[in-house]
Amino acid sequence: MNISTIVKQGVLIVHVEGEMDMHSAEQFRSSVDTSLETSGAKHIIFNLQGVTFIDSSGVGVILGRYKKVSILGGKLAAVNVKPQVVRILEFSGLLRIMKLFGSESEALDSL
Amino acid sequence: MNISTIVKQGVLIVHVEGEMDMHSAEQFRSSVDTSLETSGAKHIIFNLQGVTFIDSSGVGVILGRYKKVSILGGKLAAVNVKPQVVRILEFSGLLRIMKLFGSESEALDSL
Amino acid sequence: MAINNHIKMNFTSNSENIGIARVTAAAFAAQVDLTLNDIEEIKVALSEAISNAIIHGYGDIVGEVECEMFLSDDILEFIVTDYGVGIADIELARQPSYSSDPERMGLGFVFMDSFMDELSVESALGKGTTVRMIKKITNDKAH
Amino acid sequence: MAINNHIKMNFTSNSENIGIARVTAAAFAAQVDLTLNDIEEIKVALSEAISNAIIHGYGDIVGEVECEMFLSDDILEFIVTDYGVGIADIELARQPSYSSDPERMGLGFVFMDSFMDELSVESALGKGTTVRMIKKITNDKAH
Ligand SMILES: Nc1ncnc2c1ncn2[C@@H]1O[C@H](COP(=O)(O)OP(=O)(O)O)[C@@H](O)[C@H]1O
Ligand SMILES: Nc1ncnc2c1ncn2[C@@H]1O[C@H](COP(=O)(O)OP(=O)(O)O)[C@@H](O)[C@H]1O
Repeated sequence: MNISTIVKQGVLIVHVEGEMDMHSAEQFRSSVDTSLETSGAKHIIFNLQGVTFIDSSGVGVILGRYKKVSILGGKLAAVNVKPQVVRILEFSGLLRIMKLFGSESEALDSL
Repeated sequence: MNISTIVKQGVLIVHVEGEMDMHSAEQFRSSVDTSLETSGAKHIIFNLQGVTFIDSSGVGVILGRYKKVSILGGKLAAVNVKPQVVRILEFSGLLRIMKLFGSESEALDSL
Repeated sequence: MAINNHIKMNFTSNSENIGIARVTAAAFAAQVDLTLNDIEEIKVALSEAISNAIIHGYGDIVGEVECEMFLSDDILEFIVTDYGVGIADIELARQPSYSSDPERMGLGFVFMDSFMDELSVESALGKGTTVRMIKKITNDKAH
Repeated sequence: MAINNHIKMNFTSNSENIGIARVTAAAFAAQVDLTLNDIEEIKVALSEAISNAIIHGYGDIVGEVECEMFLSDDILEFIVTDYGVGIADIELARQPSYSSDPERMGLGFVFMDSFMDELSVESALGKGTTVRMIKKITNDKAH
């Protein structure tokens, strides 16, 4: 898994590439949490264009980030999500707490 | 493996997609030989654009077609061959009996 | 029902191997003409079963996971076995949102159940767990 | 040298499984940072060893092929075993262009030899054959 993060308009944008499963969950968690702390960002946008697979461990680690930011009123959004990933996010109820957008700028506008 | 054949200017053109190994060798052999017989073509051009893998069984089945057509003065050519496949063809000495071209029309012109 | 193909994988309970087993299962499933969606579902279900073997079955211990794949005339069957701690109450474990680990979602069995046509779980405390999953091959071309 | 990961595959001598084993090996090799070329070479070498087990080891009989993959600190090792007819003269068999089958090219061992860093063959008539192949991990990033 490749993860890179940038901050735009005070929002943490996380680009993820690869498969989100138990194997990559820890790397995902620590990268995102570290960037959250150092940036002081409140909201997170996940750009999942490069994510080809997700299972419940991947969903779990996104939910974990939600729990973290929502305490301080932060929100999650995801962009460029592939159909097979959308399906798992939907199925697991995650779309109730994380909205999907077609582009980063749309997502930024919504936050 | 997917194989389709057409005849252009009396030359049999074979489009191959997939992996050329022992598993697909028999299908390759029988498709090409049947088309050779029904078309009466003398030369063969293999369009290997869709071939992602070849091993010695794949090389062997191409060589077998060479033996068949060369008796009647026929030649082989191959087009759109991926680098990893070129390497195996070269390594196995097959490029001495089968020239590579960038397009079907170039290959046709050479025959 | 004749078995037309069979692969057994054994590997150490290393999370690297979850992705490798998924790739193998996808290639195994591609022998028959399934939809991409079916193959995705198989990958998710297998990923859940193997992740459970590694996380819950073995935890911090390194153990051996077994993953068998069978192709019969009209089904694909996947069997994942670990020789770890076992499950005390299978019915409870299979309940949606139940997890013994507060950090996890309890969705593994839900995914296996929803994405495969049959799911059965056998387990014995201290001996290990076996999960069997069947995907029916309904696509006409597969026959 | 510590073994960092290990996968064993057992499968019936069905030619479908050659491609499945290749995909598994490529995923196994992708754990370390090899070049695409290295991964291609591993795929070809493994394909040759497994094809030989199926064609020469078993021929028309259905048997079991075993394919083990080991990752240590600086090598990838692949071991392919069949319990078929065995090889009478290993030195002769390994000679370029030698094949007991007039339809084949006798390039299998040449490819294994050229594409891997080490190759060793053990065989006993009527008992079977084991081929071990090692690829060194030379890429700096792998360490
Ligand atoms: N292979 C296993 N060995 C031991 N316990 C298991 C195994 N698989 C599942 N379990 C138990 O069943 C529970 C529910 O599993 P699951 O639905 O996959 O959710 P999760 O993995 O998120 O906990 C687990 O929390 C665990 O207690
Ligand atoms: N697993 C095996 N079991 C029995 N014989 C084998 C095995 N592998 C190789 N051989 C023998 O070694 C010969 C050379 O093998 P190889 O170089 O791969 O060429 P080819 O497969 O084209 O014959 C084969 O023709 C066969 O006689």
